[in-house]
Amino acid sequence: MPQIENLSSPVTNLSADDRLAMHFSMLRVRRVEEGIAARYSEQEMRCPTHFCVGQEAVPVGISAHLTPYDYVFSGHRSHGHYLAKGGDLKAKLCELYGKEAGCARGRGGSQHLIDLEAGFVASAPILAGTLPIAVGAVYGSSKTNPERISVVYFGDGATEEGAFHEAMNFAAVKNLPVVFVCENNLYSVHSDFSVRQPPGRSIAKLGPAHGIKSQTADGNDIVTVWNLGQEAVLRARSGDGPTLLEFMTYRWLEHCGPNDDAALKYRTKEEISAWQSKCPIVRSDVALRRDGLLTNDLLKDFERKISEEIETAFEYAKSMPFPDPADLMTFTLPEKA
Amino acid sequence: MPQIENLSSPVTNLSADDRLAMHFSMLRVRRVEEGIAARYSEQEMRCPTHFCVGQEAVPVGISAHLTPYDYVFSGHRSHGHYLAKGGDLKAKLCELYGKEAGCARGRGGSQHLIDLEAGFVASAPILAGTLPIAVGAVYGSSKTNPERISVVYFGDGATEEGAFHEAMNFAAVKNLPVVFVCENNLYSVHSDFSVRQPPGRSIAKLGPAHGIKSQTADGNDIVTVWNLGQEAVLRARSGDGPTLLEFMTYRWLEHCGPNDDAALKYRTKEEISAWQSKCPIVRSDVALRRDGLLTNDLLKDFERKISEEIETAFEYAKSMPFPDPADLMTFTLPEKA
Amino acid sequence: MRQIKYFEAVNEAQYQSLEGDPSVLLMGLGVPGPTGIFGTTSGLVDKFGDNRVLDMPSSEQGMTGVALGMTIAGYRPVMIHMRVDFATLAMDQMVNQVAKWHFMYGGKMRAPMVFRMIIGRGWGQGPQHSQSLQAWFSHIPGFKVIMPTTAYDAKGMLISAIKDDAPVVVFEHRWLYGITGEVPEAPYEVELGKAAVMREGKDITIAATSYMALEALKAADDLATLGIQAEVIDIRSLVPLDTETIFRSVKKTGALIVADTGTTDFGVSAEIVSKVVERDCSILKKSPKRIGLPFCPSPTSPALAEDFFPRSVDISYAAADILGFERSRLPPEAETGGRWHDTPDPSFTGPY
Amino acid sequence: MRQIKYFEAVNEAQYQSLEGDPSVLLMGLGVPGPTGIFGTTSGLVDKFGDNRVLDMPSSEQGMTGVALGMTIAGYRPVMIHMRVDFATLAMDQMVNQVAKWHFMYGGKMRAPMVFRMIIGRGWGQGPQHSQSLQAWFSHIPGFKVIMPTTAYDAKGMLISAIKDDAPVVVFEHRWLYGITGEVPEAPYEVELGKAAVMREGKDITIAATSYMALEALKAADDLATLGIQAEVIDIRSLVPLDTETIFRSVKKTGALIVADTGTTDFGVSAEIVSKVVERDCSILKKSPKRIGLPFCPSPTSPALAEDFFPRSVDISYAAADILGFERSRLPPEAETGGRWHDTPDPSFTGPY
Ligand SMILES: Cc1ncc(C[n+]2csc(CCOP(=O)(O)OP(=O)(O)O)c2C)c(N)n1
Ligand SMILES: Cc1ncc(C[n+]2csc(CCOP(=O)(O)OP(=O)(O)O)c2C)c(N)n1
Ligand SMILES: [Mg+2]
Ligand SMILES: [Mg+2]
Repeated sequence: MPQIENLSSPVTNLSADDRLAMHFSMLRVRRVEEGIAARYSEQEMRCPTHFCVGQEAVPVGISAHLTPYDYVFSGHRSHGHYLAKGGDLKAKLCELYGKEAGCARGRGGSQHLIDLEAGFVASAPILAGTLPIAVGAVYGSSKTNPERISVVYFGDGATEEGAFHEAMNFAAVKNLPVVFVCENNLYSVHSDFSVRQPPGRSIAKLGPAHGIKSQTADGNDIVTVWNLGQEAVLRARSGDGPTLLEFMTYRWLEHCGPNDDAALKYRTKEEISAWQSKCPIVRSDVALRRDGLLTNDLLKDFERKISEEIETAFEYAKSMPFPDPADLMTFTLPEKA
Repeated sequence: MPQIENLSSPVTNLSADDRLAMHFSMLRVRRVEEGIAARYSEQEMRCPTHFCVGQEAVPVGISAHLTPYDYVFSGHRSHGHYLAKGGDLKAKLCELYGKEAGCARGRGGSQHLIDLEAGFVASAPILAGTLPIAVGAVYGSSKTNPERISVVYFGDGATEEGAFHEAMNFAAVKNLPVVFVCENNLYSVHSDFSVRQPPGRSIAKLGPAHGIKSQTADGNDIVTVWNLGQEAVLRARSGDGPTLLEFMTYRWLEHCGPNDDAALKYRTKEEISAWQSKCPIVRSDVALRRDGLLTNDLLKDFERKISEEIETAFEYAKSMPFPDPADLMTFTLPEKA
Repeated sequence: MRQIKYFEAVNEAQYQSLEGDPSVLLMGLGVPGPTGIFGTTSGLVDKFGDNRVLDMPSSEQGMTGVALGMTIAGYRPVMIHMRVDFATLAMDQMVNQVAKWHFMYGGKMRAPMVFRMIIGRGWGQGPQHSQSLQAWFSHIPGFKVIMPTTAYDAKGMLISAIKDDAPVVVFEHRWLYGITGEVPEAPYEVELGKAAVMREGKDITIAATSYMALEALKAADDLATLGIQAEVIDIRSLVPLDTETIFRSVKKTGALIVADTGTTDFGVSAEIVSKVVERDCSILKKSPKRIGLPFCPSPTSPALAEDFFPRSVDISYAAADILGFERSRLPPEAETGGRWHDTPDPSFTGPY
Repeated sequence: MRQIKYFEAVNEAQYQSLEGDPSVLLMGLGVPGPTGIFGTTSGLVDKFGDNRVLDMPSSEQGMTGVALGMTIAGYRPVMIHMRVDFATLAMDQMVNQVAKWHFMYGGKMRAPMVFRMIIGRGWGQGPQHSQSLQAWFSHIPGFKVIMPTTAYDAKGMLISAIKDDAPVVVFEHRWLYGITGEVPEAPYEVELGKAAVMREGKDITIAATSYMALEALKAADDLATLGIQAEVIDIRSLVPLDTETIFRSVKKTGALIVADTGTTDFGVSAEIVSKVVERDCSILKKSPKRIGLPFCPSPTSPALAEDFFPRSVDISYAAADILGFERSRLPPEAETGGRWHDTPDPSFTGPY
């Protein structure tokens, strides 16, 4: 059983209900990932899939401040972002199975999740690709709906793309309500930070250059994420412009796929277990119990609810039909609206 | 006669000879531009040409610290960079006239000046295009020649391209001997700074984000440029990594072409004449006379030398033959070396 | 009917689109600026404000993403690149996102955008400023790609493009801007995806894009002096491509020249030739020819550019070779007044 | 002779190039990493160090410029993109700088670079990860563009490409990596710009690129069961294109199928068809056909991908249509063991 190194940071104006809801949400994200992983070797989900196990706190802590009306964008590792924002689980699993009932009608797969009703607008795997799109969406909408904000998630690797700076520059020029959320998990595939970014680099240093308020923080502590999320979202909603948040976190599984990858040796076993000992869910669990909010019974209840939902969703997804091959070309050009 | 607002900053370890040589060099750059402008309407130099009148101090103050062995790169507004680095005047004019004796054999024109012997490696008009190339060149050469440095000139507009950041990031990762020199003349073609970059932006703020030492300064004062150039070049040569220098300056003529463009009204007459009153050559002239270094006779001598060189070079360029049309395809793919 | 210049027709199309639909906006480097993208955007910022006629940072990649993002909020952006060469910086956003936006989310998203790409030739634009990359966009499923030649089409096709829910890439040749055509004042649409027969003939088909269609008309004039009747087809739309019109013409004439503003090799004329012969190669009585840029970068020197950019003589020579008569029988090329052909042909005044 | 897999041949070509010339270096995301770009770079960093086998930031545009810059200092970089889709971010540097570098400075500069672009298909790679953009690079004067199909060519052509002073874009199909071929151990060069006749025949010419050449061989097997002798040409090099070999074959067979891994429309097969008919369209007794990706983005669902990526049956059906016999006479497609064709054909083991 790994050691818990850090407990949660002090709880501010966060209600007990919200804390429990976030714990539930993190657990749900984790269990869904585990559910996919358990079935992945059946080779029925035939698309590259990037798991977010270990990184659940960031999307959950941020989404707590968002409404379905707000825009969220993501990249290749989008599962947590999608679910935490309220993306439909069945539609997601159907998408992974390549089914017509998938959220992108099977055309996109794991890397193109979308749920417009939940305000999960788009995800796409080209690094930094959705950053300027997130900026443009809210630039458009802010002309008439100043209260809507836009959140875009991306990894540390994506910040090496020029488009990241181009997006930040324009967000700053127009002082837009955007929250840029970087999940810095230290690696881009198997490449260490040091071969990609200068010594002493914190991603949070890149924002102020563009006049953007920025902060770096523990991304495995749900309360920290919630606190910074609150500040950034409030700043955006009150017209005070964009924020860049860097959350330090860690991917437990291989870059793409459901397996452990310690055998590849690009990171040490020690590093992996040190980070596993900072599991965001365990830390939340400990803190909630400390504050008398979580009991074994409640947790059992959570787990049962989640597992029922997941089982039903997988059954549904497996049972649904594939797209009709005759529809191959259908969405190349849109029909007249 | 415009008012001189600023005199030159205090002269440090800059010798009298060097000051005069720089004055001569600025004057020469200016007179060459004027020579081109005077003949441009003959329509024999048939290529887009970006004049650097008003911006002569930057290339001259920087080049004073460089040897032909050092690499210099530039963009579309490269005439001053080329001449100050020792680029051959005749070859440049032949290039503008589209002649085979042009520095790029007439293939490139004004926007593709090159003089390998002078270490003026390449210029090209796609914004920020030569920035990563400058970084790569010295990354390559520094493996065997740590004393060689690379300088790349660009405008404020070019810093809006993601490639600018990508180049800075890599220069920082490898701690390379690069001096990034931004000539901030407030405009990108006719577009004001404010529609392109956030309020309060100084280009010099963009370097530190990448861990790059940066400074902004008066780019119309040759001594200031020389001082900052010295520091940056020394830093590079001693292995202490890249520098970003932002020099505030002003383009007197239209964006592209030899004419005044006050009629376009994207900038006020007052602004133009305020900047003309900060003419780098006049300011140098005043300072040199103040310090007893420049006399009317000496200046006359300078002007005569320059004008003779220019006249000869134009005669030469006009007299030289065009490329043979049969050679149109010649340099598409290289012959075996 | 009223005659105006091509650039005015483009301007009017945008004016009327901005006026008719508040979700339309224009963006690009210098779009609201004093020279107004060769006059095609002049005055629009005064009427519609800098929220709808916007300048932007020189961040082609990022700003393409921003424009795509704006479609999510219901806008229909028109992004303008002074030269298509600058759009190469935005290829990821255009090709990986915009073109696939509708498809990859299973039809849930739309990208009703227009990209006005300016191409050109001559006067020392040189290697990085005079490419003509329509073949690239035509190769990527998800775009419509059009090249209006006349002022009439410039207006009508641009209005259609702006109304279209697909991303439409419009190629405008700088040398067309000064040319006149009959253009109705009221807004109108020209259907995308149809070629236009500019001149009928029975002896040879010349299918051409953009400015090359005018060169083809001139070649047809020259051929007519020898009694040869060339049919000139303005291709107008590359995606969708109107194979039918071209095929029907070649079936009649048995001979085909395709003339394009871009590099010939792996270019759009190859697709047109292939579409014809794939359908029925027996209709070609003679081997077809393609006219376009030779396989080298664009040289700056006028002495080299002279032979780089094809002109009407190149088309009529090709016709001579196909039809088997001496090139020397063709009328000599008219004097241009200057030494080089690197400015627009003064005889192309219109109306077309 | 020794048989090794394609990925090992690529690895060996780089090993020997790094060993033989200190100016050669490899760079790209994950190049020195533990999975070694599908094994093609495995072990090289251990031998040559991370100064010559380098990882890089995910800055495709900037790092292409950096690599070009290194040529100034005498290096010959090989830049590797795990998927050609990622190279779209580097189009400006590749097209505006690298391709024109030699030309636009009047021959004074050279860009001896290699770009290894990995293409692929199947297994849900989806819209942004399975394009095949060889037509783009082939359209830009200044590049050589090659697509080695066999392990032998993978090694020999890559060694030639690294020695070539032109920038060479190499397309490697992921599904070829596991396929075996006879490959000499010593370094050797295979001349760029020559097609290879993989199988002789007199009834129909099938010219194909990369993995499609293997599909063509399989189709030829199927056609042979009906006594039809198909000639299979491995195009190998798009620029320069060996029109001569293809033309000679079509002259013999009178029938042509071109099969490519990319989108058919405005793709490389159009150029090949055009080159043939332009030279002499009378040699075609039947209308030619092109086999490639249909005009839509690449779908992720296996149910859609199944009909998106063409297979040998598509080629033999095309042959049936051209030669005028019933498709039903062809042998049925072999079982794959799985439900879908989205993993490499298990019958393609080699040696080729
Ligand atoms: C433009 C581009 N280049 C390369 C890739 C390949 N790629 C996919 S994910 C990835 C790693 C990105 O790292 P990071 O942004 O830190 O996200 P993480 O996977 O760590 O969550 C890379 C390089 C890509 N998708 N897009
Ligand atoms: C990628 C790209 N986009 C647009 C242009 C068109 N362009 C040429 S010069 C220029 C202005 C650049 O401004 P700046 O970098 O400040 O240089 P300045 O002209 O002021 O010296 C622009 C936009 C270009 N050359 N390249
Ligand atoms: Mg990461
Ligand atoms: Mg400027």
